[in-house]
Order: sequence, then C-alpha cells, then structure tokens
Amino acid sequence: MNTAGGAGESGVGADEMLAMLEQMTFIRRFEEEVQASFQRGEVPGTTHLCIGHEAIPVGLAAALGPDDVIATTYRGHGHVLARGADPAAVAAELTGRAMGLNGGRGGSMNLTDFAHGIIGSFGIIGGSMAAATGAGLSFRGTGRVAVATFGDGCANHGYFFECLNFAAVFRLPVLFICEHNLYGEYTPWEQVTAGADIAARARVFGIDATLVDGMDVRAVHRHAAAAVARLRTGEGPVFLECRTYRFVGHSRSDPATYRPPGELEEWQRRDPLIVARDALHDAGVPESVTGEAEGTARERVRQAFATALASPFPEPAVTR
Amino acid sequence: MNTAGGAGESGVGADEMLAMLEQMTFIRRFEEEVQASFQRGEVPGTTHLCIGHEAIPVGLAAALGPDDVIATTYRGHGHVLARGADPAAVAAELTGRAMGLNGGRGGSMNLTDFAHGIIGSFGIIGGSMAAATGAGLSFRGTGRVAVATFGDGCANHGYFFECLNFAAVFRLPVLFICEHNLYGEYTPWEQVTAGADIAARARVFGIDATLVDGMDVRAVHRHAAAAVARLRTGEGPVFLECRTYRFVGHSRSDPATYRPPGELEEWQRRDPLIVARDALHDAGVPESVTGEAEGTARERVRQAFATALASPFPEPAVTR
Amino acid sequence: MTEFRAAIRQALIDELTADPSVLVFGEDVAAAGGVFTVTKGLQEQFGSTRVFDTPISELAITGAAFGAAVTGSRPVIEIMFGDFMALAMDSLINQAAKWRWVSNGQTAVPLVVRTTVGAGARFGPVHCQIPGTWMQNIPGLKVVCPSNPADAYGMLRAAIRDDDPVVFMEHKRLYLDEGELTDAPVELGTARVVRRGGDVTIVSVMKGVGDALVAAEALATQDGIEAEVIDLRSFRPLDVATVVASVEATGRLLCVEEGARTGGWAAGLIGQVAADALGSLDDVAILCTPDHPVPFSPPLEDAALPGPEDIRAMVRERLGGA
Amino acid sequence: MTEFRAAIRQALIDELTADPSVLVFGEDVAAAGGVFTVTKGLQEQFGSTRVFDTPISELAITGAAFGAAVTGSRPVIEIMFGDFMALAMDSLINQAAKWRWVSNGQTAVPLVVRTTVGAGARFGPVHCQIPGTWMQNIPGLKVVCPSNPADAYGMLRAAIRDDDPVVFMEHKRLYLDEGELTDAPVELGTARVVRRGGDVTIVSVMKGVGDALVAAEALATQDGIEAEVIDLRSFRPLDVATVVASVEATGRLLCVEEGARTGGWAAGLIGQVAADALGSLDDVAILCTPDHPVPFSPPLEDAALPGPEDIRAMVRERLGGA
Ligand SMILES: Cc1ncc(C[n+]2csc(CCOP(=O)(O)OP(=O)(O)O)c2C)c(N)n1
Ligand SMILES: Cc1ncc(C[n+]2csc(CCOP(=O)(O)OP(=O)(O)O)c2C)c(N)n1
Ligand SMILES: [Mg+2]
Ligand SMILES: [Mg+2]
Repeated sequence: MNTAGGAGESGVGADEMLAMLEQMTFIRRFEEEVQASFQRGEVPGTTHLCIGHEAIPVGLAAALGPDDVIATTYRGHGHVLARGADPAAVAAELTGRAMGLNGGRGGSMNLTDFAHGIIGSFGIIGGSMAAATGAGLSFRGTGRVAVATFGDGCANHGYFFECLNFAAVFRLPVLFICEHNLYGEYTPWEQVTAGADIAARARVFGIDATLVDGMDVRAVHRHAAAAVARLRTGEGPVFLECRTYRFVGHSRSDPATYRPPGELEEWQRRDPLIVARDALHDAGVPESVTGEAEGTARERVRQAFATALASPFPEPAVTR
Repeated sequence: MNTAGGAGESGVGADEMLAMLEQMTFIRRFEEEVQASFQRGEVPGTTHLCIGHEAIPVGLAAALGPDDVIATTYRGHGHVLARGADPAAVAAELTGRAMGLNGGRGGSMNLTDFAHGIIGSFGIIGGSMAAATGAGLSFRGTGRVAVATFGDGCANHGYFFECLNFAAVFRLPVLFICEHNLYGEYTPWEQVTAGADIAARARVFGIDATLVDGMDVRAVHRHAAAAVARLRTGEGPVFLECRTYRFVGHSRSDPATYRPPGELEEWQRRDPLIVARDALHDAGVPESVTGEAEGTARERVRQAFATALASPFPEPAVTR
Repeated sequence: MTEFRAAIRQALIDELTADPSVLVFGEDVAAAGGVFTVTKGLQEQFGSTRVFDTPISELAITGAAFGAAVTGSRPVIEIMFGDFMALAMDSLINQAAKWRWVSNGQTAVPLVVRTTVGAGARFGPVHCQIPGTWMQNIPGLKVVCPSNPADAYGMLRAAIRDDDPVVFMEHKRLYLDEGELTDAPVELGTARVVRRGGDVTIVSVMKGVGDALVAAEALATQDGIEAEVIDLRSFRPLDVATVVASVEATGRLLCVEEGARTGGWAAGLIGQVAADALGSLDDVAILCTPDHPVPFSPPLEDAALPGPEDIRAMVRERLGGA
Repeated sequence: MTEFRAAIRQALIDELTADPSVLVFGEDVAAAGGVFTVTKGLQEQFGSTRVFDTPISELAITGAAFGAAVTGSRPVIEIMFGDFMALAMDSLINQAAKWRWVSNGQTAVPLVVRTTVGAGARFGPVHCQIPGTWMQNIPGLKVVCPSNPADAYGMLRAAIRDDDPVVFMEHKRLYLDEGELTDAPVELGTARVVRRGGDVTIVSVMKGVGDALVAAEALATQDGIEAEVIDLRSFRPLDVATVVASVEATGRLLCVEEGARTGGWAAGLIGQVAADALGSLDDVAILCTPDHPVPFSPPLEDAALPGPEDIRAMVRERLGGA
C-alpha cells in the first residue's frame, strides 16, 4: 500500500495519508450533519462535537489493531467512526433509533460498540480513564492495548490521578490520550489547572508522556504507533497530550463567547484537514486526488443519516 | 525566653527546644498509655498511634498561631495534644467518656476540638486535606493558615490531587504536611506509589514542596515556620513531605511482620526524642535538665488517664 | 411572574447580599453563569472571591465546602448534574453530615449543594438521575426539592441559612416554569398540601407535583374523583405526619416517583405511613419508573416516565373506576 | 464447622480455582490477607497477577473493576469498609450498573464488590455504616448480604458467577460465627424463611437475623408467641413476595434494621408489601437505629443498636402483650 512519495517525516505513505484525510473529512462532515440534525430537531438532547479534533481519532485508529479497545467520552463520535463502527448505526443512535449502536438507549454520550473495540463512550469525566485502566488489567501479558481518551478538564479529576498511578504501578498496557483543547466547557484550562502542561502530571508517575501536535495527523499517528509498539511489549502505560482545539462550542448551541478574539481563527489556520491536504500536495499528490475525499465523505454521511432517519424508533415495553 | 546556647542550626533556642522535647516525650508516653489501655480493654475499638512521628506534631504546633487550624487523621493524637487540647479530654474521648473531646461520640479516629483549632481528625483518607482546603477558602486574605496532615498512602488518593490543584489554583493559605512513614497499613509505599518522592506530586501543581527530616523536630519546626510565614502573605499553598517511621504497628495489635529485618532498629536510632536530646546535650544543656522531661510526661499522662477513667460514660438517650 | 431558575438566582443574590460569609462555587457557575444559566451575573455582582469557577473536581469541591463551612463560611456549591453526586458523596456522608453530631455540637456545617436532576430532556442515562434516594438514609443531611418558583426561592434561602448540610435538587424540566415569589419563610422538611380533595391522596415531588395537579383536575372534572395532592418537598427529613393526616381523611395513597420502585422514596414513605397509621389505609399504590436506567431515545424515555395520564389511570384503576 | 470469614475465603478459592478470569484486588487484601484476614493466603496460592494489593484509590479500584469486567475478567474487589463505598459509587452507579442495559446487551458486567459493614465493634461513626441503602435504588446493581457462613459461601460464589455487578456486604460482627457449608446454589435476590411461626413475621438481614432468632426463641418459650423469621439476604433485588407470603399467614410484620428509619430498607420493604398485600396487614412496625450517626462510646453504641431484647419487647408491645 505504501507507494512512493511518503508524506513527509511521518513515515506515513501517501496512500495511508490519503486514507486518513478521507476519514478526517468524513468525521468533519458527519459532525456538521449532527449539528444540522440537532438544529432540525432530529438529534434530541444535546451533542458534543469533535470538529477540530479529527486528527486525533484518525491518527490513533490507524495505530491500533482490531483486538485493541478504546474508551472515549461524550466527545468521542470521531473515535467511534474511526474505529470502524457503522456510520448509519452511529447516526441512528444519535437520533434515538432501534438500529442505533446502543439500540437508542444511550444516545450521543454513551456510544458503545464492542464489535469494533469501543467499550464505551463515557459521559462522566474520568470514566473513560478508569474503563481503559481496567481493560489494561485484562490485557496484561496478551499484547493487547487499551486506550483512554479524555479532555484537559479531566486532568483535574481524582479519576485522572488515581488511574495514572494505578496503571503505572501495575505497568498496564494503557495508552492515555489527552485531547487538550484549551477549554473544559466554558472555562479556560489555565484558570483551573495549576502547574505547567498536563503531560507533566503523568510524568510524575514515571509515565512516558509526550506533547503532541494534535492538529497534525502524522504526528498523532507517529506517536500513537510508537506508543502502541511499546505497550505491546508490556513496558507500562504511555501518555500523549495532544494539543488541539474545538472549532465549535462545547455543546448544543454554545456560542463560545468566552474565546479571546482571533483565537479560533488562529487555530483554524492549523485545521487538521488543511494540514493533511497541504502535506499531500507537498508530497506531490495532486488536488484532483485530495479533492475526492470531500465528495466521498458527503455521500457517506448522507447515506448514514438517510438510513438512520428512515429506520424505526425502538418500541417501549414498560413494566413498572 | 530564648536564652543563650541555641540548639544548633535550627534557630530554635534551648528553652524552646527543651519545651519541644518535653512535648514529644509527653506524646510518646501518652501513646504508650493508649496502647496499654487498649490492651487492658479500657480503650475500645482500635487505635492508631503516632509513636515515632512526634517531631512532626510538635515542630508544627510550635510554628502555628492560635487562630490557625489543623485537620488531621486517625493517627493525629499527637497533633491534638500538641495544639493544646486537654489531655484528660483526649484520654476521655479514647475511652468513650462524656467529658471526652467529642463527648464520646467520635472516639480516637474523630478527635475534634475547635477551641484549640482542631477542626477534626478524619478517618477517611484524604478527608483532612479537603477540610483544610476548605478552611483555606475561609481564610483567604485573613493571614490565618489551615494545615492538613496525612500519610504517604493518601498520596494515591483522588482527594490528594484534587485538593492540591484546588488549593494551588486559588492560592489558598494551606500547609500540606505529608507524614511519610513508608507504609499504608501493611503495604510498603513504593509498591503502590509510582514515580519518585511524594513532594514531586505537589510540585507538579506549582506548589512549593520540600522533603523534610521528620525525625528532627528542629527541621520540622524550621520548615513549618518558614511555610507559615509565607502562607500568611497569601502566596499560595506549601507542601512538606516529612519522612518518618512509626515504631509500632498500623493499629491495635498489628505485629508489623511486613517490615524488612533491621528497618525498625535503623529508624529507632533516629528516634526524634533521641535526636532532640542529643542536640540539647550538644548545646550544653545537662542531662539532669533533659531528664526532667521524662518524669513530667509520665505524671501528666497518669493524671490525664486517671481523670478520664474516673469520669462517667455518657448517658444514652435513644429515640428511634 | 418569575421563572424557577430566576427564583433560584434571586435567592442566591439575596443571601449573598445579606450575609458576606456566603460563597458560591462550582464548575462553570461563575463566568458562564451555569449550564442552565441559573447563576448568570452573580460573579459580576459579587466578585470572584465570593463567586467562582472551580476545576472539575467534585471531591475537592464538596470537601472544600465542608472545610469552609466549619470555619465560618456558608458555601453554596453546585454539582452540575445530580448523577455526579456519586463523586461528591464521601464528603457529604462521612464529613458534612456527621460533624455537628460527632463533634458533640462544637460546630455547625452550613453548606448547600445545588444539583440539577431529573429526566425528560433526552440527556440519556447518566445525566438524569435523582440522587435524593442515595442520601435519604444519612442522618445529619437534609435533602430537599422544590416543585415551583416560590418554593425554589423560599427553600433555597432556608437551606443557605440552615446550620446543617442541605442537598438542594433542581429538576431540569422545571427551570422555565413561572410563578410568584413571596417572602414567606419555608421550613425545610415540611410537605405542603397543594390541592384539597377527599377521595385519594397523591404524593409527589418536583416535576411530579405538577403532573399530579393536572391529573387531579382531570379526575375532578371527568371522573368525579377529588384528589388531595401533597408536595413532599423533602426526602429528608420526611414529613410523614402531613401525609398521615391526609390519608386519615382519604384512606387512599398513591405515590408518584420518578425513579425505581426498590429503594425509592415512595415505598419508604408508604412504609412509614403504614407504621404510623395502618388502620387508615384502604389502598396504597406506587407509580414509578421501570427497573432499568433512563433511556435516551424519546419514545423509550417518554414511556419510562410517569405523566398525568398514568397518574389518572392508576387512580381510576385503584378506585375501582369510581 | 466453618467460620463466616473462612466461608468467604473458601468461596474465593473455589472461584479462583474454577475460573482463571477471576481476579481479587483491593487495599491490603493480598500480602497481608485483609484487615479481617478474610483473604489470607490467596496471593500465595494464586499468584500476584490474580490477587494483588492496590493503592488507596477507591475510584480507580472500582473503575478498573468495571473496565476489567467488560473485557473478559471477573474482578472481585474489596472496599475495606462500607463507609468508603461513597468514594466508589460513581463507577458502580454510572458505569457498572448501567452498561449491560445501556449497551443494549453488548456486554455483561461481572464484578463483585466485597465490603465490611455494620456497627457494634466500637469503630466509631465512619467505620460502621451499611451502604446498602445508598445503592438500593440503582437499577442494574445487586446488593446482597449474608447472615451466616453457608450463605456467605453460596452467595459469594453466586455473586462471582453473576453477570451483573454485585455489592456483597459482610457484617463485621459475623466474621467469627460458625456454620456448615453446602454446595447448594443460592439464587441472589431471594429471601429465606429461617424460622417458621404463625403469629408475627420478623424480617432482618445480617447480624439482625441472629438477633431475631434469639428473640423468637424467647418469645416462643416465654411469651407463647411464634415468630416467623425471614432473612432478606438482599437489598436489591428485594424479595417482596416471600415476605408477602409470610404476612398473609401472620398478619403482622416487624422489620429490624441497623440503620435510620427514613430512607431505610425496612420502611421501603413495608411500603412494597403494603402496595402488594395491604389487606393482609394487621400491624407493621420498624425497629431501627436513632436518627444520628453511630456513636463510638460503648454505652451509646449499645443503646443505638437494636438487639434481641428490643425485638422481643417490640413484638410483645405490638401484639398487645399476647
Ligand atoms: C464528573 C463530571 N463532572 C462534570 C461534568 C460536566 N462536564 C461535561 S463536559 C465538561 C468539560 C470537560 O472538559 P474537557 O475534559 O476538557 O473535555 P472537552 O469537553 O473539552 O472535550 C464538564 C465539566 C461531567 N460530565 N462529569
Ligand atoms: C478512603 C479510605 N480508604 C481506606 C482506608 C483504610 N485505611 C486506614 S489507614 C490506611 C493506611 C493509610 O496509610 P497512610 O496514608 O500512609 O497513613 P499512616 O496510617 O501510615 O499514617 C488505610 C488504607 C481509609 N481509612 N480511608
Ligand atoms: Mg477540553
Ligand atoms: Mg503511611
């Protein structure tokens, strides 16, 4: 698959890079459709989109094997899709349909798909870290890897520290991925997070922890692949702090007025889709080829939502 | 009070040092009497003695003012006594008497004496840290200081990290004192604590954190006094990791068989009472003077327990 | 007319104004004014020493509230969703609830935990629970839950002035309800008869009270049944006496609970009524949610939650179609 | 004859032997064998990958148990004292209890939380609570509590084999009780009639069952009253049917609870019995602990805890001195 013309220093070939661009584009369009569906009233409740974060799920998924598992958060649609869950079943869960991943029982904050190694999306901050830590216990000595994703806000939670210490003490094969997007809901991270970067908090447990450019899928992939290789040998947990940004509000109709002027625009210049596209062009892949991702993504999203919305709601069967 | 002949580099004068030796000796004898009373069935339930730790409560108390408060643990008898609680009321609480600090309601794990700035002893690991953190909120801008004491085992608890971060973020006047005695119950600390020393865990929050010789009351006092001075200026929390050792089992009749041979004896050579006595002798205080501490301590302990044991139990008044 | 959420804000403003020892803190309560905008504007008005945003640290928030409460402050904290109370309970159960009694009265523990509870907003199974029952068995705690703006205002003020820790639950489907506020003090732990009727007593809390009133109107106009409706207002203390007094007249008791039957307040209330006044009871019934988590999908969630029609149907069934 | 704590150890040994996916971990459970020496020797026998000591991290222990349970392990964890369950509840309530249902049956969650509960050992107010009621209202959880060695053995084996999370409470004043073990399987959630009698039904759990039996003997020999004694064995599921069947014969129901009245299992059980069989009830009563924390001082603690004499007195009072 890895044809000539690698996409730069990442060690990722152009074909693979193109596939990752496609996946990121797909996730972006999927999330946009979630928001549009939410505004149309088709997605009930609330939503937490990963727009801006796409390099993380995609770079990570490419580094995992089919037996590895991931525990993610309410902002985990991208991970669920990147791991290979049926997009129609994801859309169906978000819209409360019987064919949804969880049969409509969980909704956007609880997406679960064991068949694709998604042991859960967790609505409680820290829950994903604990779930992956426990999976790490099951996986000791097997070569399998458990991944937890979580946000910068989670880095102030008891779960965070207890799980890091626990995983370090027992040298569990757990990859901790902090998706650091500068905000926990409406609160800037520096305002509630003492000390320096979050990776330092992992390092204090002797955990190998690295700051990663979360807007560059090559960087995420490279670090995730190295981490996974290391984890398979049983050397204990690895922590990656991926710096990223959400281009949208925290949830639903949050207008994100807490952002300083210009911040969004600055990060948008490093949009992971643009970074990947530019890298491909630099590597000689023509725009006619990279441009195809767009159409494919839109069509897949359209189909997923069409299938979901045409499918029936679950039948209540209440016994009190 | 500070007469000629200071007791070495600590800046503590001989009189003050002598007073600290007396207090440490008193706490030692008090705790021994608790154990004897427990074995005689006069102290019901369980006990957690601070034998070996005495330099910490005594060095700390000497650095605090009357308006400062402390939240300690089930192993906090020494702190309660050092802060000036009536020893008879402490003995009475341990023996379940009406005149006990808590009227007999709390027992050894819950000693509370607001009149002497003891807002509580906490039986739940981490509880003392949270209580002191909250007191720090009340004390912002007043110059008052809140102290938490806790063990090495607490350093793996969610409370520990959340409270350190919380106190650091709001720059609360809280002095965190880890009484690191190498064991949490029967488990050696290195076995369950990843990374290097515990102070490093505080430093990661930007907290000023120092390793202190917890067997030397001068060192504890010096660091505590410096910390308190700093805290009164509103510069945010301070953390002291005091290395110490408990010369007895964790509780009740724990024979402490988990200790490697020789470890106890090695630490006993640095018994805080011996360290203090030697320092006084080095400073020219004669043995005839240091020897007096012993008799005074024994007599105070005798009186405290005699008063307590002669006093009535509380009257139950049950309405169900 | 004042919205329920504005009533809460007003109570906070009035107590922050009246007593400089009152503090308000929690996740996203200050700059952003809360996820349901209940606390909007408080930080501007009272400054960031008294109203502030915290890290996502439920243990530290609640534990710090305890420590602050025993050293002269009157903290009002927010645990964003009631489901997260599980992370905060140690401090409430093992410290806040105990300290006044265990210290033999040396200290009061005047803290309030505000938390958003309840289903019906499509938030799925971990953003909709009602944690009142989790803490109903803890001596030393008060657990209260208003059903209307006036009570929200009066009870929150009473809670902040109370010397014991109070868990104050706000049902998210009430936030936009409107009503008049009054300065009449509310004694925490007292139920209130919100509708008089002689045929059956319906007891509920929060959202269920409005549902019961709707059902009662339908029963009166269409079925000729006069229901007495009681707003319990508090899980702990539990005002058994007010319910007993009603049941002595009606003989029939229906408890409507948004929660599961086993371990719910409804069964417990009936048990206490039975222990005190078995002879007055001709019939008792529980209308509750099914024994599984609250589902996300709208038809599933709607079917799981008892509404006015379910209440009416159950009363008719229990009264033999009277 | 086997001690209660040995019965628990035997159940662990048998399940560790039978199923390599069973893990045992918690604070001080391995090298030291537990603070009540319940797990002594297990690490030597099964190695430190399957039986191990953890940091003092109740959140991580319980959360890791969840993660392990959904990925092929069957963890049996220990939360040293029931009081500390407050620190572990988030993972149990919001993850373990929910995941089978919320995932639409994609996974089982086979984990067991063992925890030591109950008063009477002079351990003071935060080492004696019975957290069963804190979790009794959570669908998806089982909360069980043996009263004797045979049940301790049978129920723990059943709990480990159960596909749902089970909280397994061990009353510290039962650890030294002796009895015969059997291999008869115990179905979790079923109550057991431990003594037949036609005059009154006494229901209790754990330590209270023995107390009720002592009271029943005294009532029979000295008061001519035949009490039926039921060991509920489980807070959730709650076996209302077995109690109803008994009450249909006796007409009288006394529940003996080591815990406060409001929010207790006793009131809730009576409420459910009333909802199902009001007509069968001639009298109901609750014997519980006072509405304050459990005191440390021996005379205070003794007075707070219901014992055989209190049970006998209450039955005599309720049966009009019959
Ligand atoms: C234990 C807990 N506390 C609070 C919340 C409410 N909450 C949901 S998302 C969020 C912010 C989380 O921020 P971060 O971890 O940075 O993740 P992000 O949303 O930025 O991806 C909060 C406070 C929660 N879900 N769980
Ligand atoms: C939250 C919690 N978990 C467990 C315990 C049981 N326990 C009591 S003391 C102790 C060991 C604590 O060790 P450390 O913090 O080092 O203090 P030390 O006893 O050595 O002074 C444990 C596990 C507890 N009291 N609270
Ligand atoms: Mg964030
Ligand atoms: Mg220790």
